[in-house]
Amino acid sequence: MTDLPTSPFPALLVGLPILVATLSLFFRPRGKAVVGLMGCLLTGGLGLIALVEVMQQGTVIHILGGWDPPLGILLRMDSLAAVFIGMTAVVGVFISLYAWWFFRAREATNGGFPLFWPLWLFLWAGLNGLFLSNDLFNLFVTIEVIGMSAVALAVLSGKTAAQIAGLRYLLAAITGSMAYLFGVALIYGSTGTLDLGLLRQVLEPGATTTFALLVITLGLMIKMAGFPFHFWLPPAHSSALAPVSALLSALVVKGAFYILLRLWMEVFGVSITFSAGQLIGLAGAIAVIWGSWQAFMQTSLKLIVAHSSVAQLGYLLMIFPLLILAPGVAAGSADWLSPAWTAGVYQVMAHAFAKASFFLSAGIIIMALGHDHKGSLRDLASRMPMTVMAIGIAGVSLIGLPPSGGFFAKWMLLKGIFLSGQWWWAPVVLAGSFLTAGYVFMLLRLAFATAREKEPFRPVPKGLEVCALLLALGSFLIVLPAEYLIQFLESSEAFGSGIQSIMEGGTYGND
Amino acid sequence: MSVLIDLLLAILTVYLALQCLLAQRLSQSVFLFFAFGLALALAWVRLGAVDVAITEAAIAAGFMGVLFLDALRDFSPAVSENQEDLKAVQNPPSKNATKSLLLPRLALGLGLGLFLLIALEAVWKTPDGGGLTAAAVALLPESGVEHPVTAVLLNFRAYDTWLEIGVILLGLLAIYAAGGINLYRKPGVAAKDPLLRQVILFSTPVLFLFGAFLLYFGKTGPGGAFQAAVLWGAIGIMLHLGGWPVFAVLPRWLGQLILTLGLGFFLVLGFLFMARGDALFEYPPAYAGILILIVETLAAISIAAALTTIYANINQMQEEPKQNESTT
Amino acid sequence: METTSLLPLLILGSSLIPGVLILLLREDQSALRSFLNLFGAVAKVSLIAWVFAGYLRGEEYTFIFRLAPQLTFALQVDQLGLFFATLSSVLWLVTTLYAIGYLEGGQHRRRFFAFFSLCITASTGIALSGNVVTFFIFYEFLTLATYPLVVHLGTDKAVNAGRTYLWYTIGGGTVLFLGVVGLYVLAGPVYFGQTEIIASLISENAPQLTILFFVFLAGLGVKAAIFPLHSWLPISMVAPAPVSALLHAVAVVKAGAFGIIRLVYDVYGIGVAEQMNLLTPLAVLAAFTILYGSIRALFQDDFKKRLAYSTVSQVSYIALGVAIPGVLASAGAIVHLVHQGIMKITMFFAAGSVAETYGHYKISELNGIGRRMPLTMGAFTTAVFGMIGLPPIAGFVSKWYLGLGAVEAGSYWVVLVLLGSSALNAAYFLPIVYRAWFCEPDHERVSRIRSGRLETRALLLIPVVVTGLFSLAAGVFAALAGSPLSIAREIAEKFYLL
Amino acid sequence: METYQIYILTSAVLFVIGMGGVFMARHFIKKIIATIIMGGGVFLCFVSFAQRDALTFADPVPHALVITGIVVAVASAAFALALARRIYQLTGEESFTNDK
Amino acid sequence: MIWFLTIVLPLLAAILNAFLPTGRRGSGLIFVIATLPALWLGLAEVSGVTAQWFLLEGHFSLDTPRRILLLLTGILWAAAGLFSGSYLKDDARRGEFSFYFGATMAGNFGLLISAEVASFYTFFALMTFASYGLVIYSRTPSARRAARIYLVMAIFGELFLITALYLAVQSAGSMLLADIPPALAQAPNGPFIFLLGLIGFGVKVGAVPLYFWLPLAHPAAPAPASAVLSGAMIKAGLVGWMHLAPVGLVEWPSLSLLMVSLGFTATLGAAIIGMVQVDPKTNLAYSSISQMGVMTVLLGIGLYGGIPAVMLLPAIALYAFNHGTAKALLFLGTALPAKVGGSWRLLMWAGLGIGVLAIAGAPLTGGLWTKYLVKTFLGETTLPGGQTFLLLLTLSAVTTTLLLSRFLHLLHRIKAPSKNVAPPFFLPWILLLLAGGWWTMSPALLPPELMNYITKGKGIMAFFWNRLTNWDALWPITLGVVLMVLSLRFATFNWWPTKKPLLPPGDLLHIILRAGDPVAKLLRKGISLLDSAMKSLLSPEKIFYRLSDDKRTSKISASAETLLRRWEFVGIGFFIFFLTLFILLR
Repeated sequence: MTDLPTSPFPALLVGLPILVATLSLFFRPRGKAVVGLMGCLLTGGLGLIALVEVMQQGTVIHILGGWDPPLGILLRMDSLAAVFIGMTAVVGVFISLYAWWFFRAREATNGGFPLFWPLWLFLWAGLNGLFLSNDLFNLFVTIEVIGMSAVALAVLSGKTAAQIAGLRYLLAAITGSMAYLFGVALIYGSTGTLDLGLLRQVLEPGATTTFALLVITLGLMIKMAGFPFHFWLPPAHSSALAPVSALLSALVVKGAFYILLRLWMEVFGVSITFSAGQLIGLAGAIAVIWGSWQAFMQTSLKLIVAHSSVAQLGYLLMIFPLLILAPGVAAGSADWLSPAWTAGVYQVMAHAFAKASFFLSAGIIIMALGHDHKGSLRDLASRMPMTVMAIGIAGVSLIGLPPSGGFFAKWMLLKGIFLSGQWWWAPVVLAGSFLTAGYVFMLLRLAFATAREKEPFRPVPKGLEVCALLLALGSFLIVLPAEYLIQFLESSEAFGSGIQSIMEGGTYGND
Repeated sequence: MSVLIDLLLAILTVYLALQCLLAQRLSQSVFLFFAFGLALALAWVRLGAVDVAITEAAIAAGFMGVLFLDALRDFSPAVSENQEDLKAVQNPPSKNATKSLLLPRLALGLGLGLFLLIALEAVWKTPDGGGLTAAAVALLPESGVEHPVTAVLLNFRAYDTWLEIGVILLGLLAIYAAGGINLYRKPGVAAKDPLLRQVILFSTPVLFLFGAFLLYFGKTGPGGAFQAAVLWGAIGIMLHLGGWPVFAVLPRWLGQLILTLGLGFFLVLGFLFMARGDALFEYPPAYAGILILIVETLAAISIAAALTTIYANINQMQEEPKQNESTT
Repeated sequence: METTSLLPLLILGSSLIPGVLILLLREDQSALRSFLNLFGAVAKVSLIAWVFAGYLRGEEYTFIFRLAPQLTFALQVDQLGLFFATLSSVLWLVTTLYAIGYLEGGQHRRRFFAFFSLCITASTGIALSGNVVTFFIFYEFLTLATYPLVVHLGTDKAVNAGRTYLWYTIGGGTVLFLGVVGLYVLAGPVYFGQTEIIASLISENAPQLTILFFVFLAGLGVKAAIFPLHSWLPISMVAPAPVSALLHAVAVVKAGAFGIIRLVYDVYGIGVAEQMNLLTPLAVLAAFTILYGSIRALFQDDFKKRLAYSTVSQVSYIALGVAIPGVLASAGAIVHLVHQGIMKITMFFAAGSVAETYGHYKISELNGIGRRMPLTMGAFTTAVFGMIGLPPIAGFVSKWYLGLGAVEAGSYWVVLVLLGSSALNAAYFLPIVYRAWFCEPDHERVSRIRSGRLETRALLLIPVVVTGLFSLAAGVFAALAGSPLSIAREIAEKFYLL
Repeated sequence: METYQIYILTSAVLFVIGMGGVFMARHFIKKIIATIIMGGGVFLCFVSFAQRDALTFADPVPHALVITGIVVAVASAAFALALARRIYQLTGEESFTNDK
Repeated sequence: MIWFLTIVLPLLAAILNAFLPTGRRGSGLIFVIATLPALWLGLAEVSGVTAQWFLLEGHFSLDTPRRILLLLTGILWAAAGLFSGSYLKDDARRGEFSFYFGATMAGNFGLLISAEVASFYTFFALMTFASYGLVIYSRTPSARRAARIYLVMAIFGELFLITALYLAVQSAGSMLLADIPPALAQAPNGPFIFLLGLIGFGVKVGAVPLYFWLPLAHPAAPAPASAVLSGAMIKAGLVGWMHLAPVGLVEWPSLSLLMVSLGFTATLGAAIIGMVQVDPKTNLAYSSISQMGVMTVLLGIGLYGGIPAVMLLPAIALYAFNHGTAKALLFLGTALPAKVGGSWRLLMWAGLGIGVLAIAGAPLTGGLWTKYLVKTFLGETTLPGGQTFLLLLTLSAVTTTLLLSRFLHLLHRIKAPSKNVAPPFFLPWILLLLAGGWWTMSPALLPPELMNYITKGKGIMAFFWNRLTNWDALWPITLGVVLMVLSLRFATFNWWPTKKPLLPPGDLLHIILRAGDPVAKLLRKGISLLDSAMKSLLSPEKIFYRLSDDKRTSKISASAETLLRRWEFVGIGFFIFFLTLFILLR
């Protein structure tokens, strides 16, 4: 563990945003925005530099306080974390730029929401911390930072609906965290360590481990709005301010997924069964169908987009069954692991870009029209072609049409599905695409329709539209470096690994 | 004998928790919550976790309790009945509605029961992992403090603690956000009961000293930044209650400085040493003790300020006129 | 495979770049827009001609970009692809002219022309794709690029048509996606022409291959408008005439048909397909579609709708030809790709011109239109006879090869289908011709929307005459070296030599 | 039966009670209290292990974790309370009414 | 070059004349010029050419029978073209007429000079569809009806035709028409292919039972068009048959008998039906059917073997030649009685008489010649029933005479102009009379060996002055004329209809329509039912739209989502998920 190169970046990635956030509190609203934006650009730049650093040096670590685990905390930045951080950086920078124009445009009426900036920086720090963390308890703290700042951002608009949704979100988040923490407590009790690397070596299968796995999984499922627990997501995401919605759906939910994936892959391998993976996959599959269908049935733009997040997160869960090898399958022969991992990573990235763009576009529309009932989208294509373009491109990525990132992810997912022989997931992937196409094109259809009556239309800063469009394009551009990226990711320990399923009933309760 | 006490305490805790949630009146709930917190604090003491006990009593039971109490003034002013009961009286639910509620509740109960059984089995069968006591003991001398909990908090796992201070500040920001208010609105003035003011005036220095003691003592024994901070925070709250809105008097920049000092200094210090080539939050063993003390003190001040401000802000919400819906 | 050339990319760029640039122009910069459009179109035609010449000299043009292991974006040039690309680019040039004339003074022209260019980019991309996944990429790209064109008018009808259009095409795309992934999983990256890969799998994975074939077919069948996946086509008739023309003649339906050709000949290989008995169902479906489309066409009064159902019917000729083993039928299928294109585009141009000049949209309004627009309707009539399969027009040639191929293969029922279709073609097309030339105009209804010296705007007239002449020439000079037929024959012969 | 065992069982019970409260309680405040009870259960679990693993003194790490945890939980709860009060002020609602 | 000019010139003429304004002279001349290459080819032996660029490789060449027919066709088109030039000079739609006329001409020439399937079919189709414009030319309701039936039948024929060609080409392995008869003789499905061709071309020929469009369509066209329709174009079908028939190579008794019997049925039946018509052109149309029947018989006996193709086919062509010129003369003549007055009428009647006699086969006309050919071959054939055929042939001479006398009688009823005038188109008519007469007399058209075969080497003059032949030819005609005169003289026998034909023209058509009407209705209903069923049922998107646009659907899904958003249900979900996962992890 300690033989890996040390780098200051992990510490900076968490420290700097919070420092800037703290600093920004001293400024007046306008200054807060300036400092916040600067901080965002700085953090984004830092994230990208860190990504490059990892590309050059391989996995880097930062031993906080100089205390080795298990007593101390280790920040570890492997290629997987680096990619997530890099993604957060890019998406974050664009959303920040958008937010800058967005809030400036409404400064006069709403005061410009200066709190956005420190909260967003806190959120960013939390995300970076989460991706870097190698410690179960520290993960808890980071998800709490993320959770609180996310809810705070979600209620920032001050609207009643947002606040009710925010409270629901917050309660769900707390419940999820507590469940997670319960699992952490049990793990600590049974192993005496919190460090993921050590845990992998010392964790023994047994009733406690299984239970800990259960509550941790469920807790994280709640936080990432996995299928039966998606209840908080659509209202919260849809009622927030546009840049916030973008942040929440593009980045925040991914955090919980990231932990869940890492814990399953790196820590709890000893007690995971093939069929458990199937259940997670099933939850994902239902989420895909249900979320897409619900999105299809919604009448307001942001609700559509929010429900769509539920579905898109479902795809993420669907890689779990592929990563667990049925009893008797040798890890060496499982050639579907790499595609499945690629699918997961790409789905995260593609969704981050596309959904961010989608929400930002929704924000533009709301700014222009004053509301986002889908009926009012009529004739938008001629009034705001760039925004419609952004929606179209982002939507295409969500659907998974080539050559978007979403396509790449679905390609890899399907490939994994076929290679592993778990063909029953394939129809779900397709049905999901199909339904997604349903709502995406419902929007476009309206955008191209001629307006029945001319609604008042406020002009929107061009910068907003450019940000949304660039993000949408980003969801396509991520495919270009795919080969290199996969190669890079393969240097991470987790990437491409699978869990050997324990034999049914073999090891449970034999203590 | 001690087992019996523990058993009784355990049963009491569970009972209080149950009652707290089952209580018909909200005020009952809140009081039971106080009691629950205290019972839990007792349990901490029984388990040898005095630091935790103090924190629990001060923050979880004390601070939260005060906030809940304060909230009581808000909710359902006339009758403290549960909302659903009130509504049930106002418009009697149809048979279907009750039925539709009953079944899910039964299912929930069943689920909870099974969950409990499984959870009990799991905790019961937890293998002995050994903990980190030995490691902590071994490294304690290098940490610069003598109290192991403080060592863990402010040195071994300083990162967590730093983040946690951040969470408190974040909580404050979040509450601002929840209020839909701007950061720069100063807390208003509360009631002015002369007797109360006297009591508050009297107790302020006492609390301050006790807090300082706890803070300093934290180096060697139970106590530390959080505990001190709660006491100092209590001062702020009481002053606020007494009509001396602390943060209203201070210049804005000062208030902000106080709020952010703990977090900021902690981090800047960490960065300074990092610039030297060390890791973040790595203190040279020689100066560790004093640095930790400074950090702790500043953290305590900031936390106290944050708690005060939180209280003040939450408290103030009710007085604020219904804000015009900001159209987004 | 080793040589990499940017020329294929340049061919794509010749329409992609104008498309993007047009999007950046202002709505009122119509001269510049037209210039860009035409420049791109001409550039594309010349580039393709250049590449074609190079190809005939034996040069290889391949562009490869690896996205991931086993996932390659590959453009390569082969005869079939060039054949299709030539068709696309030439008709694009013509249609661009037509569209400039058609949309003169219309709304949203920037958007229209931009997507128009993107659409042809996709079409050329399909033609030049070197492997299945690249094909799929452009196949879907095409769906998207055509959507704004279909809903261009923005009326409720148009928008609803767009909805149906998308449901079908996206559905087809999704299914195709499944097939593509399945193929990759089973056989690895399959480049077009590497039929030996599938052939080597046939002994072990026959059932999977069979299923995959039909999955592919279902995916491609949507665009090729094979029954029961054809409904989108008549509905998307609400689009402006140049779009319908391009959609029906070149871009969309042809993409499907072209895909089927690729699937059977270049992926599975005709030998394997025949050996596994995959072709009979395709033949039956195609045959049914041919008759079905014709019957439906009988009942349409909307001019373009009738043409659309006719397309449903006609495009299936290609599938039918593919499904009949034998050089002749294959050549017929491949050449029909072009012949149907030029004939149908002529018809749509004519329909569009009539609608644009006199406001007639229904067949019942067309009485005597031949007198007023003799050149337009003359071209239309030529195309009609071609469709029926009368010589010496292009349609005859393909039908002749198909019929002969069917006889050669012993599939006499196919001949019956062809005959039935011819009869039905006559039954629904000749009334139009009859009305146009032999009925007296209802005088009170005749009012010309735009007046001018010519029978209609020059830009509407020239394309229709040109394509009309094309369809005549493609038949009359069919035996000439370099004619569509001769190329198609060469392609088909290659398929059977492999 | 040792002390920690009693408390460890208690911790599970408290967690379950808290969870039940989160799901079943109607009033915002009760839900918030329920989350704190949940947290209490979890912290009790930690501290019980600390006591189990005690040498000369109890395991300090869980203590530190719990202190951190409590503060975090309280911060969240305070935030939740603020939100709840705000909602009540704006709408007069004391519980989720399940409309969107 | 000349081969292409044969086709291109008529097309050019068509376009040129289409732009010639009404009332301008010269269109007739243009048409005549357009026929010159064809006439040249008909007279001079020009070796064939190959046009590799044309269609599926075009080959153009002629053999004797087709040269004869080309000559006939050239003459007829020249005469009809010249005729039309003045006949329709002031017609408002002359341009249109000329266009179709020229196009038809091109088709007619083209199909005769084509030596391979594709171009043959091309020009056949061109002729068929272009002549639609001629049939519908007058735009009267009856013309429209006739045109419609013509078109339907034409397409019907084309379908059989193309099938026959597919099969024939496939079994021949070559597109050359010359390769087809041997291939059919070899192929096991040869008779079937020929039968298809028989039906396909039979439509054009007007063979029983496919003739019914003919009495409607031919009279509907203006006189010059009728002339070429009945004189030249009708022979295109015959050419088609000749291309397919493996004469002398096979012994197909049933097909042979079928053709012979159908031919005689046409010969006699059509004559009888034609007699009871009241329109002279209809009468002539039936006569055409009747005469084509004779040719059918001739070809039919060829299929029984024994008679070499080089003998039989020129003979048929010559028969066609005679009939074509005479029939064209008569058809053009129908336009005359109303316009020709005074002494010119004498000439007119003489010409018409010659035409009638030629068809009937009177001595000194080509009719005798050709009838003798028929008789010879009927006598030679080994087909059972040869004597009966001879009898029937003789009988047909009687009926033909009756039919054509009836034609003259019908013309006679037309009121003549009182002045002594001849219309400008009288001249072309006379020219045709001369040309037809002269070429009929000439033996040069026949190959010498056939000539020898017929005349038993005695030379042509011996044939013409054979008393027996003349007598054999003369008595049926005399009988017919006598019968006609008698029936007109004596009122008791005069049951000739005057206003309404006893049998409506296109006799069989009415039966078919009567019988077919309910079937057609049923069919249409069925198809439209099918159509609507397909419209509603087979569009999955419609079902989906109905589902997704339904208020209830959105309500249900919204309430389901609301349910999932309730904390209780979240809890239930939580525990279900928990327990399932728990069980799965054990």
